[in-house]
Amino acid sequence: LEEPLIFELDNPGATGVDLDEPEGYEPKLGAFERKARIGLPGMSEPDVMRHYVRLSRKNYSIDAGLYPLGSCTMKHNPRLNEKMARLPGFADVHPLQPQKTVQGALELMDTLAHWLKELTGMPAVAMSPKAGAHGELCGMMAIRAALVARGEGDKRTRILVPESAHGTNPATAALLQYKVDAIPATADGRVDLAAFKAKLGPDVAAIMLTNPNTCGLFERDIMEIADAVHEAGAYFYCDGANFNAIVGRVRPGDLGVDAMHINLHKTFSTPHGGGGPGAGPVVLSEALAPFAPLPYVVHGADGFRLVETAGEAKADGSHPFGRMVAFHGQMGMFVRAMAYMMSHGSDGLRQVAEDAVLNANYILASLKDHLSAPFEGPCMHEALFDDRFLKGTGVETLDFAKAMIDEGYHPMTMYFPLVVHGALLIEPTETESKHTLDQFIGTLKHLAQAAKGNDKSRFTGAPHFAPRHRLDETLAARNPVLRWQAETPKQAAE
Amino acid sequence: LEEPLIFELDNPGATGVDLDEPEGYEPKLGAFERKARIGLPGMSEPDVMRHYVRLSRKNYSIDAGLYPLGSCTMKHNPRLNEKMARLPGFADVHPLQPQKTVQGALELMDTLAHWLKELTGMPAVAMSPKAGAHGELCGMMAIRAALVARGEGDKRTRILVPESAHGTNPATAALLQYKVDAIPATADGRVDLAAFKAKLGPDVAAIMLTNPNTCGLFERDIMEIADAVHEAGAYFYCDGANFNAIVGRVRPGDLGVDAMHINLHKTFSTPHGGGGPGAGPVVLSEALAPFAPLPYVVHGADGFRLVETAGEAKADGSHPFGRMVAFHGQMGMFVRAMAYMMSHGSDGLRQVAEDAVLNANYILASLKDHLSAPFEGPCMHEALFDDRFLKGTGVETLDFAKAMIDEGYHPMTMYFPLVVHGALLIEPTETESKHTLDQFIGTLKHLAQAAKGNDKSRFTGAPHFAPRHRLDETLAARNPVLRWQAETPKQAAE
Amino acid sequence: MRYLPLTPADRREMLGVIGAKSVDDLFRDVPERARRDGFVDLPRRQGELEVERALTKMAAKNVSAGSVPFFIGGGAYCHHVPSVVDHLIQRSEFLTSYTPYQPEITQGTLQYLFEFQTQVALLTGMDVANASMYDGSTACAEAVLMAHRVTKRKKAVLSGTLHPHYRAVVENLCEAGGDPVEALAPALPGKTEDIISRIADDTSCVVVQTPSYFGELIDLRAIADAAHAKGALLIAVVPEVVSLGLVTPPGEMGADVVVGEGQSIGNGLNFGGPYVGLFATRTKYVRQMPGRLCGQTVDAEGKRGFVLTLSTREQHIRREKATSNICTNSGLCALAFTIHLSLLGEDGFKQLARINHANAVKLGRALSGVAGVELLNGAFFNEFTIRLPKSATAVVDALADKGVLGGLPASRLIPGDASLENLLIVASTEINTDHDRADFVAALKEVL
Amino acid sequence: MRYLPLTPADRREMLGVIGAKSVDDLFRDVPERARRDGFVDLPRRQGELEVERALTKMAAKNVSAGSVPFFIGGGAYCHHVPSVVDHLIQRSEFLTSYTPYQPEITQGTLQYLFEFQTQVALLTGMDVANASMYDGSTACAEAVLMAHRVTKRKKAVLSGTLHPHYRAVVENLCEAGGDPVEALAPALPGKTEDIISRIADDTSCVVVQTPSYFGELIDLRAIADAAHAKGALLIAVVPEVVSLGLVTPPGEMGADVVVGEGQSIGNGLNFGGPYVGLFATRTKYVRQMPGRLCGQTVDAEGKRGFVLTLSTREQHIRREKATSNICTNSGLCALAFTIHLSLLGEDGFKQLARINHANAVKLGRALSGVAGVELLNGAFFNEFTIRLPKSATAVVDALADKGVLGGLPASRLIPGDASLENLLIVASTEINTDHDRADFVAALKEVL
Repeated sequence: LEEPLIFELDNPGATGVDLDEPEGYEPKLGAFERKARIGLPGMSEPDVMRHYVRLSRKNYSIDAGLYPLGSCTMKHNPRLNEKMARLPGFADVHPLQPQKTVQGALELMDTLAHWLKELTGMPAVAMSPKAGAHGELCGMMAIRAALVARGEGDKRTRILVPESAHGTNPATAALLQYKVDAIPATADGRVDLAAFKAKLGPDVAAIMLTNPNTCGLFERDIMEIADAVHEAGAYFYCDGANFNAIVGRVRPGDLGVDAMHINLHKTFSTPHGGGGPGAGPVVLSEALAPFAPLPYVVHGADGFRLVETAGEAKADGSHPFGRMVAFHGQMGMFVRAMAYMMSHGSDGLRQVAEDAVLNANYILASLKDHLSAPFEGPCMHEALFDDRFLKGTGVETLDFAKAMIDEGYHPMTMYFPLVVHGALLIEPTETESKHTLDQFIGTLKHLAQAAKGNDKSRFTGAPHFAPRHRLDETLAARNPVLRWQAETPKQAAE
Repeated sequence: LEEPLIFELDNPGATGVDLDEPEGYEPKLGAFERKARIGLPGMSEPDVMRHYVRLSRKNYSIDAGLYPLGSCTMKHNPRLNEKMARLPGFADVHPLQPQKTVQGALELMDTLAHWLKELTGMPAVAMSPKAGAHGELCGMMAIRAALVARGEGDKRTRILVPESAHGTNPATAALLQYKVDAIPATADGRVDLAAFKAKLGPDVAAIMLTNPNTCGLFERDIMEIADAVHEAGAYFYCDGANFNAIVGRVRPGDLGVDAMHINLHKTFSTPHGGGGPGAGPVVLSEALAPFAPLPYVVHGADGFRLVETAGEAKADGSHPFGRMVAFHGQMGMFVRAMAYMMSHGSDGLRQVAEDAVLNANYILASLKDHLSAPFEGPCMHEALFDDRFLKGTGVETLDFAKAMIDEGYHPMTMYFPLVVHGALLIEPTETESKHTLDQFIGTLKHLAQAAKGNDKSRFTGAPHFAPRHRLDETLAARNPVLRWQAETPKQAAE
Repeated sequence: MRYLPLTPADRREMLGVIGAKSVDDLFRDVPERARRDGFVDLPRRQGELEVERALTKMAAKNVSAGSVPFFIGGGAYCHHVPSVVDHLIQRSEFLTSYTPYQPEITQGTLQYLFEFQTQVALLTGMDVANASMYDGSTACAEAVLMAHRVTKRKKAVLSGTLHPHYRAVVENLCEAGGDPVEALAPALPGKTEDIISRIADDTSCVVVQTPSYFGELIDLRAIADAAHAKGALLIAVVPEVVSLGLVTPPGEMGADVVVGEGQSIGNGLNFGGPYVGLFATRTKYVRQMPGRLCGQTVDAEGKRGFVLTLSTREQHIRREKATSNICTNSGLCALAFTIHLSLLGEDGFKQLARINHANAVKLGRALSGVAGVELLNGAFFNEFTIRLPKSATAVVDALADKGVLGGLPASRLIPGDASLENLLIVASTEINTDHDRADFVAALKEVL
Repeated sequence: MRYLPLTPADRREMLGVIGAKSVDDLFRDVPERARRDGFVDLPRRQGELEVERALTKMAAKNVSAGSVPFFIGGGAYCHHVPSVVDHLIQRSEFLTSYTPYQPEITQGTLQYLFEFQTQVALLTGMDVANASMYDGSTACAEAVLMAHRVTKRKKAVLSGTLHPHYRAVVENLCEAGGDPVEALAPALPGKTEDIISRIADDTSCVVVQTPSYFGELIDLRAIADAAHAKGALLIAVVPEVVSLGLVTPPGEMGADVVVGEGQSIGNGLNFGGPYVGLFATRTKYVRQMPGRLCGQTVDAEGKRGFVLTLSTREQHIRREKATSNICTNSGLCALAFTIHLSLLGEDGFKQLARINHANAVKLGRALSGVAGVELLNGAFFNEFTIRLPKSATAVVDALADKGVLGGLPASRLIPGDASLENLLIVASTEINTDHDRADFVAALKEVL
């Protein structure tokens, strides 16, 4: 069934709220009264409910099936976290209340910070970034502030980034006006140590490295890289998107990392919500800690205190580089992540990494003879395949992935990382059972066989059984229709 | 996709809870320790979540579409009600706490009772019955107690019930060892007044009447019926399942009713939940009030008091006939119904009845020339059709109803009431918009046309697009398989 | 009004199609003298904020179990329900669907009912279970009526330590049919009740609860043998289903019917309802069972599916010949039960039972240590009875003033029996901590 | 562990398939000296009950807005969110889905984003909007960067009554790129700020907030004209989206970009996050916009459908040439916004705005009646500034002790300016009752 847009369901005069006319209304609006109709549709509560329930049913979700998107860490989202985030003491608290009335909120932030620091082996954490990319920006700003503080701000203008990096890495560096210099990869999918060293120099500000990397492999030379970076007077930024592979087992601080963002919505299970909100706290090394942005929480004799202004920070001996965001960060996500961490504990978190890695290796081992794997195992939490197994079949990575939809699965990450041709990157996470993995592996084997068996139409037209067939993305970009307008013909709103 | 049973998903050792071994465990179980394995499957939380989310997606629901089941009053279930019922002060209160610690709970019961009494124009209400049929039983027990009290318990052994009654009516009468005597209907779908009066006599204990009746019609002679019943020394039980048609506009007390149950899950929107829980408070006339069952709430000088024992009741001057249920009734449903009533208010509730009746008449008027209507309008909150329009098409009521599933609708009530051949009983309720009704009417017109146009296979095989095709109910009854067993072959658990 | 989609314009248009001048026209069959023109004498509509405020205020007048050291049982138990349960039962597709009369589009409901029936059968040690009853007390009364049908006898014999409310509900329903009930006087825990001597040739069933009203575990084996010898059925009542994780199920002790209250698993206290009644029996009695049954079958394509079955027992088909007048069940509460039990699994459920028992044993020991307090039970699960040196009602009242909800005075449900005056029935579950116990002991010392 | 499905048996079996002896084998690429054999120094796993207890205890140390007379604004507002909103955003299909990169199976997300974009465009009076930003402050900073791209200039001029946090975020992001920012000193409400004279040929944009930090409604028309005359853009900042139900939208006053904080609709206070940033602009700037965009298209069968579009602006395609490094947005908060606004509709949204304004006017009148208190604003929506006879910080502190959360001292976010010392910024929404106002006035009289 087609579901119209709310604007097409407009029933003027209907409403989903009951609000009384205010008594004794005497406006003090000056000349600013809005005159024209806004154009919002009228709908009753039952109509709104049904519209969004029906829309929801057009979505795939982790609660309904495996979501094997590499690099996205789509794991189970515990409902305890949701319940805790909705406690009035957390959800219904204003960021600018007097601090004595929010001691529990500050305690939570402080406790979460402690957990993040312990898990990463880092001495400081900036809590306020609102997402992974925002955390990257924060970490790189701290690096820049440190460079500026030692008078090398103008001198160090280059950032080294591996070819396989997430797009956010170069985009972040560019935002800060750095030049991005790509490091090539070796045949075994890792940073080319020699090439990297050759690129180091007095104009290098930092390296941005993902570890485990986006091929799902652990950078064996990471400590040597860190040492070389530090020796060259630069800093080591680590992209923490793949922290799920090592949490509780390996501490980035022990590897020589200076800054790393943590995606609470990946490693610590705050839900992705169709694209956010996320949260991206950044852990910082001793060298970068003084430059952490405002605000931050300190624990004094009379309770917790939020340091909100540069003046207060100065009194503490810090030199915050500025402010990333209004208020104090994604409290709602902090509560969820805290509930998740407390539930697992130090033992459970270590098990998370082990099971995530075990599940990925199980997939790699089970499928390497059916699909094609560019690199030898063991992998970490992701299993990477390329499109060699599709050679000559006329089926492309995209088709293969779309065919998975017809089998009831969300596709894996496609065409990323770029260093592999026609990449298929699978991240099962630790919250999938062996039973589920076996079914998934069976389906992929079956599809690989079908592709090799010349069953091409099954792939090129896929998906056949989804709410929509393939959508014309070119049309969308060429002639952008970004909002509903009364004039728009109601094309398919049957 | 097929979803296995939880027992087929068993992963021994997996668990969805984390419970520590108790310290210093010293059992005091005597000889009662359970030795054998119970046989419960082991599942992690993500696996349980996914299993039930997937199962849910095989269900139709009011939140996803019109649910036109006649006599069932499937209306919108506001989420405010759910939120209120989950307030710890209501949800996390034990029925046997000291009464001073539950004054708010007793206040809610008393307030709800007040609303029910005002809306029905009756002086008393028994709150404890757990469902409509349970309320019927309660009402009839009160009648019997009143008859016994005046020494006519053994003398009055007959109950008059119209042919069109809900099955619960005769079943309830039979439970109380009454003889059920059916009253015939007139050609216009109402109680045959003359036939009814002829059946009255000194052995009649009560009449059980539904009003509006199950044909969706108001019993025009109801006050004459009530007078005749009372004159004959009997009582008037009214089945309140259809109260939605008249709430706020007509008070059963004004019609001469002695007892009527109220389905909170119909009229007052507590959700049906796949078959319960419901709640069936019973309003009682002056004559029956003293016999109301235990417990009940009274409001004294020092707050609310729950009368729980016969001794206390006696001190109050009441003569409760007994107890329907442990504890005090469906508190969770009381809260939901209360939130619904307060939201509507006296004005909104009257509008409920008007819109429910308007919606049904709109359907009747729009479809009477396409389907066949056995009775002239106006109807009340339900529109009744029979199968004359299907004559000669080879399509039966059942096929027609099942074909609605393929159009995205839940079927209407079929083959009830029995007084009409191949009945199709449609109750839209007041929470459907004109837009939705127009679509629904269009679909029914279209289907009626298809049936008349010899498109038989569309109907006899229907549904074609549901999670299951027609199920073999005969097999299920002939060879009942009522539980999973380890030996059961996993037929379709592909 | 936010729940009513029709606008005045809609209403006018629809009246036009109908050919009516006004809505009043549609109500013309209502006798004139019963028509109300104005509104009933109740408050007008309120917005969500206002309703929420008023009800929140009412709720705040209650002391919630989770906010204090809490030890009340007596047929309803305070347990922790995992958050997944409440999330899932609120899914629109479960919450707002009707009884699954159209199996093609209600397989979700039907499959969980089938799972529920299997779980209940496993827990109780019986062959089959139905798809739930209103609660434990009505399940118990229905079991007695079923025993009447099976044995074609009319007289039930009830143990004196059956929950007094259950007894009242059984008596009420039996009296409705004119059937006699013989109920024994309560035997104190630790003392054996001589119920066997009451079983006679006209006895349809014996009803025995374990753990009893006083928390005592009861050996059913001899009673079952005696009942069977006389052609009567043994109905076992389990008020606390968590006990079945640790104690021998009635099915293994000869019970013919096991009924119980399932509230403890998946469902909150809710001031007494809604709860979920469990009903299990032997295969041979299936066609005499009350309530809804879900069965496995196949669809037209041969795929496994589930349907409501044996509905020829039910009122909507059989009318006055039905086995019961029951129409609604506790579907959503049964779902909560099924989900919670799935989360627990074999190991978790047993562990939960062990924790409950361990906490009760610890509490019993702690309270026994208070001067003048005597623990009466021989064997118990998570509830037991203590004798106090003074009126239990007064003690509970005084404890409540100190912020401890310290149990159920035995006399609250059985008034007028002097021997019960000083008895306090105390329950403990996984929610209780050492701290709770210490608070209870300290408060008790103060009020004694 | 309840979230981890693998059992020890599973793990053994899987290692066998992999051909590894142990899990340690799989971590062999980790340098030996970085491997940790034991656990990190943190507590062990806890059950749901224990976690819930610990966090509930922490939450109870905060004073929640709903529990007291509450009057704080300053960029986050306490509104009533209908229960439907929270129910719907918790639907598994919304909550646990990813960014809609596979449009065939994420039409649910894509369609609501399209609805959201349309709603934001309508509210702000602009042509197009994106699918949300992190919050209002980051939306504001991104708008400045966009103005830099559009005008190919580097210098932003910020109004002195822009929310100080927004100013800080803009400055931080601009400084990152080495771009200068000129920020004015705050003008008190009622006084006109001379921002027009600051607009020069190198000005990329002027950023003005309305209602301002002090709650004052600002006339944008002359500023827009002046900016356009110099080739600069006007960026309007709306911290309280509910104001758009009553006041002229910036789009009608000449703004080129409107950014705002959408928290007030559908989203709770959450101690500052997550919130939802609104970003709207003119069609001509679409390809310079930051953030995600959802567009309408057709599928292979010609049916209408929605996709993420113009992603050539985004980092995952453009890498270092992207318009922004943004990856995540506030999808779920945008959904909450869209649902709440759908419930309100045209009439409800306007009525909500009227109630907010009426309550603020009443409060302003009541507070002005207190001796020594002066209301400074000329025109305002639901927030205004009063001058107290003493330090606002001390007054707020004393009010909190009396159970009233009575506003934001202007100096908390702009420390060190003596002229702001005694200014208190006070907000009032639909949640405030006459009773709340009376409590506030009474408490204020006591503490002054």
